[in-house]
Amino acid sequence: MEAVLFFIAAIGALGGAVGVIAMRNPFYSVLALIVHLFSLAALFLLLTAAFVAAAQVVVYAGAVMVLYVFVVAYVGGGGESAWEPIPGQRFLAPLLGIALFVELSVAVLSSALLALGTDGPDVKAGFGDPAAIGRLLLEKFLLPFEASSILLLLAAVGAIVLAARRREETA
Amino acid sequence: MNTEWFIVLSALLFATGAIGILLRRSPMVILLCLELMLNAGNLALVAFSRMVGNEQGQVFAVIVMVVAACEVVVGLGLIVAIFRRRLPLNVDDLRELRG
Amino acid sequence: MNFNEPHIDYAGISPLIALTVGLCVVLLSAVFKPFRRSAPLLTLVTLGAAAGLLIWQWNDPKSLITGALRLDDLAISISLIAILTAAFCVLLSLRERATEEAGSGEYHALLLGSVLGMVLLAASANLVTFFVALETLSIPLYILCATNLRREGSLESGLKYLIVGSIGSATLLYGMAFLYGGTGATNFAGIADGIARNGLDGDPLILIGIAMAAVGLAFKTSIAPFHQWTPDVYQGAPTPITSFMAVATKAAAFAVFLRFFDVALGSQLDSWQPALAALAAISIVVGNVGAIGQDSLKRLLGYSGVAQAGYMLGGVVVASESGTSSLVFYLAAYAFMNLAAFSVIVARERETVFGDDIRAVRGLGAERPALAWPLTISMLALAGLPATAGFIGKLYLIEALVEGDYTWLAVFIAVGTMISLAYYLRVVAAMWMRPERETIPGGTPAIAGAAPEADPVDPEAGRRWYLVGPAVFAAAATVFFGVIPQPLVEFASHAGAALF
Amino acid sequence: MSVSFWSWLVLLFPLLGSIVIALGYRALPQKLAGAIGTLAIAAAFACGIAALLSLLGDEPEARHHASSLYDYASVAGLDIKLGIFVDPLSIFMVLVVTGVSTLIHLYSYGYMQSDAGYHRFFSYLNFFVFSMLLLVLAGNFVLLIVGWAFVGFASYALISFWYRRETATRAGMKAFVINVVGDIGLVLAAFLIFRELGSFDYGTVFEKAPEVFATNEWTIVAICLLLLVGAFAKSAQLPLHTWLPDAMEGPTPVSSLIHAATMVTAGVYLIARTHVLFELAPTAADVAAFVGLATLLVAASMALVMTDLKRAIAYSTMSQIGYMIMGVSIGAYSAGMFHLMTHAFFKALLFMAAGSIIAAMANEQNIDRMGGFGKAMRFTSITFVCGALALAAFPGTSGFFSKDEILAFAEARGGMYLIFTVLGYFGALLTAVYSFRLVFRVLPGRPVPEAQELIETGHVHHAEPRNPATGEVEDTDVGFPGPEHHIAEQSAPMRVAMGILAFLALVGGLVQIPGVDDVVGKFLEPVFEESPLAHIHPSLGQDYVGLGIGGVIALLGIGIAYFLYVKEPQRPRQLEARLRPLHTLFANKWYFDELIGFLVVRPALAVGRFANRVFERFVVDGLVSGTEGTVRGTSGVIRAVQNGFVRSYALLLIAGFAGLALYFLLSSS
Amino acid sequence: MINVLLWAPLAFGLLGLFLPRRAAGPWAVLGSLVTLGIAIGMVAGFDSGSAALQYTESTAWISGLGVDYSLGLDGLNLFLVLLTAVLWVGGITFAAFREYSRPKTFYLLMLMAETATLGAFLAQDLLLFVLFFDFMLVPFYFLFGAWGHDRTGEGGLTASAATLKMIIYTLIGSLLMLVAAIATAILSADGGHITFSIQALQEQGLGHGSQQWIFWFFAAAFLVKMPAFLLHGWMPDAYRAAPLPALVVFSGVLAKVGAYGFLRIVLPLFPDATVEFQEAILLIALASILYGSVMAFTQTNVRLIAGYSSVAQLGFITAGIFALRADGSDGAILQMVNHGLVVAPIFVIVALLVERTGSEDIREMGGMAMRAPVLAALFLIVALATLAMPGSSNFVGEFYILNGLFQEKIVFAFVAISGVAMSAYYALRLYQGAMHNRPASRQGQGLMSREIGVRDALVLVPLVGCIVALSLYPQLILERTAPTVEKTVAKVQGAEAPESRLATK
Repeated sequence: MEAVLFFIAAIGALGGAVGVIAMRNPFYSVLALIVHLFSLAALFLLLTAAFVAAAQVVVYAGAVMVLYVFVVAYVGGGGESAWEPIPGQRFLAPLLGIALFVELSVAVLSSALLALGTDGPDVKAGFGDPAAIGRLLLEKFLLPFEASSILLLLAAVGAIVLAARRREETA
Repeated sequence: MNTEWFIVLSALLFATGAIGILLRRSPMVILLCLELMLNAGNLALVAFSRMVGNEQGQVFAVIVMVVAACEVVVGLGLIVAIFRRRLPLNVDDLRELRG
Repeated sequence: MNFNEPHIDYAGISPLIALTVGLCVVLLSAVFKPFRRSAPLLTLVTLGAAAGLLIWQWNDPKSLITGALRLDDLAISISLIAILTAAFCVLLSLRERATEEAGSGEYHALLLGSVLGMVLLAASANLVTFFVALETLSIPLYILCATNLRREGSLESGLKYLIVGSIGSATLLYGMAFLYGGTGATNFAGIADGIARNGLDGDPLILIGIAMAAVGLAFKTSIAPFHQWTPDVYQGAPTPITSFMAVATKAAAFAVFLRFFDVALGSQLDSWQPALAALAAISIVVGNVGAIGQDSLKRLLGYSGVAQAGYMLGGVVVASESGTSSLVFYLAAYAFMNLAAFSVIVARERETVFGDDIRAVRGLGAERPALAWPLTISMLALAGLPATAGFIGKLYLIEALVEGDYTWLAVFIAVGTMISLAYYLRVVAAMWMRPERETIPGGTPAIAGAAPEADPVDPEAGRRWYLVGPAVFAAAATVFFGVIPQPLVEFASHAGAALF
Repeated sequence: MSVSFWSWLVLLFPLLGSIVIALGYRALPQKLAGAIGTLAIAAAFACGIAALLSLLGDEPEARHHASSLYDYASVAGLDIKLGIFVDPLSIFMVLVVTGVSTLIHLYSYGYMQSDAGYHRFFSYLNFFVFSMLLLVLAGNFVLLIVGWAFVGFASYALISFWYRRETATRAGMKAFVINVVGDIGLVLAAFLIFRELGSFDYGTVFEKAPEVFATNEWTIVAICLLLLVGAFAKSAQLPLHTWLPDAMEGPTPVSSLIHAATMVTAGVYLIARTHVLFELAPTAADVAAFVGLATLLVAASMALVMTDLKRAIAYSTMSQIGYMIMGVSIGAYSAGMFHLMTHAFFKALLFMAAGSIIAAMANEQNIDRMGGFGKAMRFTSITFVCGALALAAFPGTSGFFSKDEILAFAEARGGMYLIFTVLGYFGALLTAVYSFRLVFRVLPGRPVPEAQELIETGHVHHAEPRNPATGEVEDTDVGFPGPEHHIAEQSAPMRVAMGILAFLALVGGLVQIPGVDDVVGKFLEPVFEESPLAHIHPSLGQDYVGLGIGGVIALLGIGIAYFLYVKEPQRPRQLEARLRPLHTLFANKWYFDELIGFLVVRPALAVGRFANRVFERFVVDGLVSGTEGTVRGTSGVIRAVQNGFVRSYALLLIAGFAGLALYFLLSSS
Repeated sequence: MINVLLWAPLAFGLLGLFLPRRAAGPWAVLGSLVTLGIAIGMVAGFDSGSAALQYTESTAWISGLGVDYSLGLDGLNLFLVLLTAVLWVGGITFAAFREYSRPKTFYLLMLMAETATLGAFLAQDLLLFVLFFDFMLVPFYFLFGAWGHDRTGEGGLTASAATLKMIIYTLIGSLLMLVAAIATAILSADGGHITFSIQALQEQGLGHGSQQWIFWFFAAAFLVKMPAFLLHGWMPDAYRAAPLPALVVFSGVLAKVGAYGFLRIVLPLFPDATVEFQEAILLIALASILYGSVMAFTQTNVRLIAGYSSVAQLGFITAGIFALRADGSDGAILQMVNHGLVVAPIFVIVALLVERTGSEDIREMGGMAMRAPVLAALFLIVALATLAMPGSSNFVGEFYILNGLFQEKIVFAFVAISGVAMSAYYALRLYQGAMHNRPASRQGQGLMSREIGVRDALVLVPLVGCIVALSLYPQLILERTAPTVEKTVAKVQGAEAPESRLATK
């Protein structure tokens, strides 16, 4: 049962990912990503990470993607030409991708860490539920938590700086 | 379902994202590919957190989401700015700086 | 629901608080008309306060907030360097086009944010903090690079930095994931025993993690072959930001480089030492050779930054106390040398139509000695000639390398330095000597001066106190620490003692 | 007053003279400068006499004194003091040198009067005398080398005295460089001596040498051969003689003093001085003797055909020195020194007379254009004849006795040394012929225009001064023996000098008449006391037989000369025609210059050209430009990779990561 | 005392910045004179008997790195210091009588260079030596580049390009030397407290293996500086570019620093390697002698004739040092001083010739002796000293050198001595070409030439005076040098080449 779910989700995630890079039109890429995100959330659930999954859906599919859609709509997602100006890029890029994949997998599969072969220990109920995460965020990871909030602020400021409509342009 | 599967999957996603960045020229799509890579990272984190049996990885993942969001925001902001400057939305055409 | 709040040492985090508060204040100053002009001042005050609080913490190392931070002398010294650089950046940004474009408040708030990130990064002792800090450092920089919105180059550099930078951090993140997976811990110490506990010495999982972390950090410190963003971004970004990036980012990134590799991954020394040494060698060659024949001074300094990063990486490679201290010393020296140079470049950029092209400093010796001497000193110092901090820095590094049995890398540094003369002295020659046979295709300067992009020329820029002052100060410091290095050596050796 | 005190004074005066004249080159009036120069040397001569007397004062075996002023350079076991060594030999040389020099200074006082470089001339001349005295008085090999080089320099300076003459400066350079070769020989010899004996000091060396060296051991032979290099270079022996004829570019008094009377005989002195070593290395001594013989004959052969008056005399000098070298090398020390003395007299005289004639010819030196000066310049001609007689060893003249003594000694020593006697006599014949060839060509016959003018007007012929070698017009403003130059007939000092020398040339030999008296021999005896060879004495019979033969040969030679150049003046032409190859060989100086040019000069220049055009450009600069090229090339590559495409940056980044990861995977345990 | 000596020039230079432009020259002259005075005083007060360091001064400088600020005088550097002081007076005085643009900076740099050079000679701390050794280049870089002559017309380089070439070339060596110096300290300390004091390092000693590469790193630095054969590529361009006052001191002193380095550092610190590589260095030295001489007599540019002759001379000096005998090294030191004393006046004379004929080509000159007898006489003395005329102090120097070589390696001596003959040729060629004959170019500036002026005489005559005085009494230097040299050479004679060590096993 679990395996079936995993494979469905995995295919979804992967399909989404491939869709992102395959779609000519950015708009479709965005949609593909949303698919990817949802299936990822599913995987998180399989990994008993309820809160993360939720956050995934809310933050990404909810907020970020909307932003994307707006921007794409604003700048207009013109498809790009098939012509590749950089010699060898077309050929090297997939090659490197595969190389990366192989290396990473080899690293994992050839690792002496036994736990990798397991589903992990049985965990008490409430593992990864909002309470647990919240506790961690306020205890152990208080500082990163605060820092990320400042980061958000900065990003917002940045977005304004970059995208705000200048007076003379309006004039 | 043992952890290796998840990690291998995430590796695959990571690679896919990388390939995407290398091949696509629209800054928006490149941003999406970056998302892919970060999400791959997240998947790995969560998977590992399940494996080692503590939630630290999950918290990390949550924070990564925040970070990713920030990057997206800034990236989109840049795209808008570039668009405002009436520059082509194609990273290959932004190569005044080189050599 | 039982919730035991973590113990918080407010004295310890007071610098962070200062920065955060300052950030907000500066940001607000943008909102209220009367305070518009005061943003730079407020920023300086904030930086001053933070620096003061840091110095107050000097020489009593402690872990903060459940081991998220480790505020020791390494962290403090690096943070101080970052803050100093930021202060210079504030001065250089006065009347800078980019500041007006972005709005003074936002601009300085972002700057402070980046500084905050650096302080966090220098002190971070935990993967999560590490990652967040790194992003807090970078994201404001992505924005700041692009703040000269009228100039295509500025936007381009911002985008390039963002894209490549994000790849870097994604890789780093992935590596962190592996390390976490291998050890089940996120704080550096925990990782160290995790490796030992799970018997993962030289295990591929860990090693790949290390590799990815190395890539991420190498990117931030612009080590070849992960350096390619450096020249472009340096050239495209507003010059004050470039100066800030060039020095502070490197410093902070190297600080965490040291901490992460020596504390968390110290046990894997044998596997990462040679790799880093090789990277160092590569960037020494690439940086120095690439800089030859560059006409844009900022670009030239970009490449030179790559080479210098290569030298500094040597301090990480040997993973020893003297290595660390030498690296810190070199960073401090590097700060002074670079800031002197950039201050002059800013002045000339505003004074002449040549932008940062080398022609902008032609005949400077006769025209503006007060600018020519600082630039000369900084070039000689970067080239590692004696009686400058640069020489002592190299000396210190080489000593560390030889002690650590990396003499071959020391020789590499020597050879690299030799090549570097070819471009550093070219700048000096341009200032003091009759023009040699130039390779510049005459005509438009490297930065195309098209109407909307051209910055306004300020013929008096070469006399402004806020440009000449920093230049002279930095140059003076360079010479001072070249002649009386002892104080700086003390400073650095404290930092070195923090890790070992 | 001790011997050494006087000897120091001997050195002092000429040096002072030289310095004073040099510094006062503006202040001193011309005549005064000349006077100072002459008097300085005269004073030196006087001191020489004084030294002689006080030397004769002490016991024969005690007649050697060493004295030093201060440590010149003595550390690390090298003992180099500024010291002199006085014994009969050096005193003998001092007297000859100062004596002749005094007279030549006197001559120059008149001869050079119209020369703009008058002060310079006397300053140089005094300096030369100082150097020569330093050479003969030196107390150790280093100081010897110093004097040796100083005379070389003085000779250079005086040869190229008229420095606007390319020919003169080139000749000077040639002389100097060849002499440096000689110096190097001496230096190496000194090193070898130091290595074997641990000292440069004469006393020590001569004392230790017999104990340290076995006869004909290679080291001692090497030492002597190296010394010979020096001796040959200085004394113009084959094959290092080529500079001497060219040296005639200098003013005539110079030729007469340096290149006839004194400097060129330094080699003879050297061999006599180091006879201790040479007797330990008979092989080397024989080499020297044979070279002397060869020089004697070759030079004579050239003297036969030279048409340039001064050069002809120069070759005769070479050949006479050949005699001396031969003499001292086979052990006829006193005889050799004796010939040195007499030769100084008559050869100096010949040059003076020649100078007077050349001046009258307005610097024309070609004897084919001369004639009839017998009537025109009586005094000069008489002295010229006296000199020629002595040179030709006419019975009774000084040359007659001195030359004969050498040959007789060779005969007495017997064995292979008879060769020297026989060929020596053949040389004597040639000598007689060429010396009187000059006489008969120049003096008798119908006066040439110049002579005619002199007879009629009493004025010396005026002509635009031209370089006899190249024929280009001289610029006389640097001083030049132009028409105004003085001939003996018109200048008392010149006459005095020539007169005295003529007298000495005729009767100088009477101090050494076999069986009658043996002044020189007795005087020098203490020096050569311990040497076995010095005790070989030809029997009276041998002596007189030798004298007889010598006399006959001299007369025969003069006769031949008379027959050829007076009775049948067309004969020489026919002879030339018949012996064409021989004549060309002689006339071209046996092609020695060409040989040296081919062996040394051209290769050196070729190397230089190669170094300059090829090596420097392609290797040395190639090193630079090569590295520069590679660096710039790499830089080009790096900048090409930096192509501005963010995607290719990303590519490189990921590639780098992949590489790094690969490394780590491979290194994983 | 010794500190004053070292820093006086720089101090004067800096003060000079606050004076009016016209005063800069005289002030600089004063500065150099003061320095000379101090130097003379120290030579006078020097205890000639002892081999030990005198006037020592030592304080910790960078205690963290074990670098001390320690100075001292002994037989090795005593007269080189004096030479430096003398030549700088000459160079600066010469310059002071002429117009130079930006005079203040010019003289500041000149005096800075003097301090740097003195520092290199005085330093008794390995690292301090390296530091000054490198720093010497900086002022000369500016002097050559900013006040030099462009030779693009003659197919040469611009001043800045030429000086860049020089800097890079010479810094190759220096930087490797820096590494080597540090390695020396660390390896010989092995684990213990790191010190750079030359004395201490001598006592600690160094393993044979590490000596080998360190030796070559140092050798590289010194050989380039001299410059030695194959490493002299920078010399022709730099010499043609340099402004003459700077060139006077540069050629007169800086080359010696290299040779001095061998004596001060290489011999005592790396004795085994020294013995092992003796032949190698000797070969280089011989090559320099022959090549330098040959080049010297084919050149037509007077600067280059002098330049290549220096190559040959330095070859002799090196050969003398690497005879590894007391007399060889004594001669070498004497010869360093001598060569400094002759090459400086030669360049002054060259300057005068150029002013008179407007050309640096010897073929354009000639016949000058007529109008300028005094100049000719001075030139003649210098030329004779250059060719090591017996009786000159140079001869004594070469005699000692060659004697040392002869007793140690007879074959090398025979080859080396051929250089003497060649030197005779090129020195006289230079003299005659300028002073004798008629100028080949018939416009004949040579004829129009002026006599030497009083001002230039003020520079030239004292220098020639030094030459003569030294020729009369070379013992002056030798006796003060000998004790220290004995000590230094003894170190090497104690050492043995590896093969012999194997033999003993």
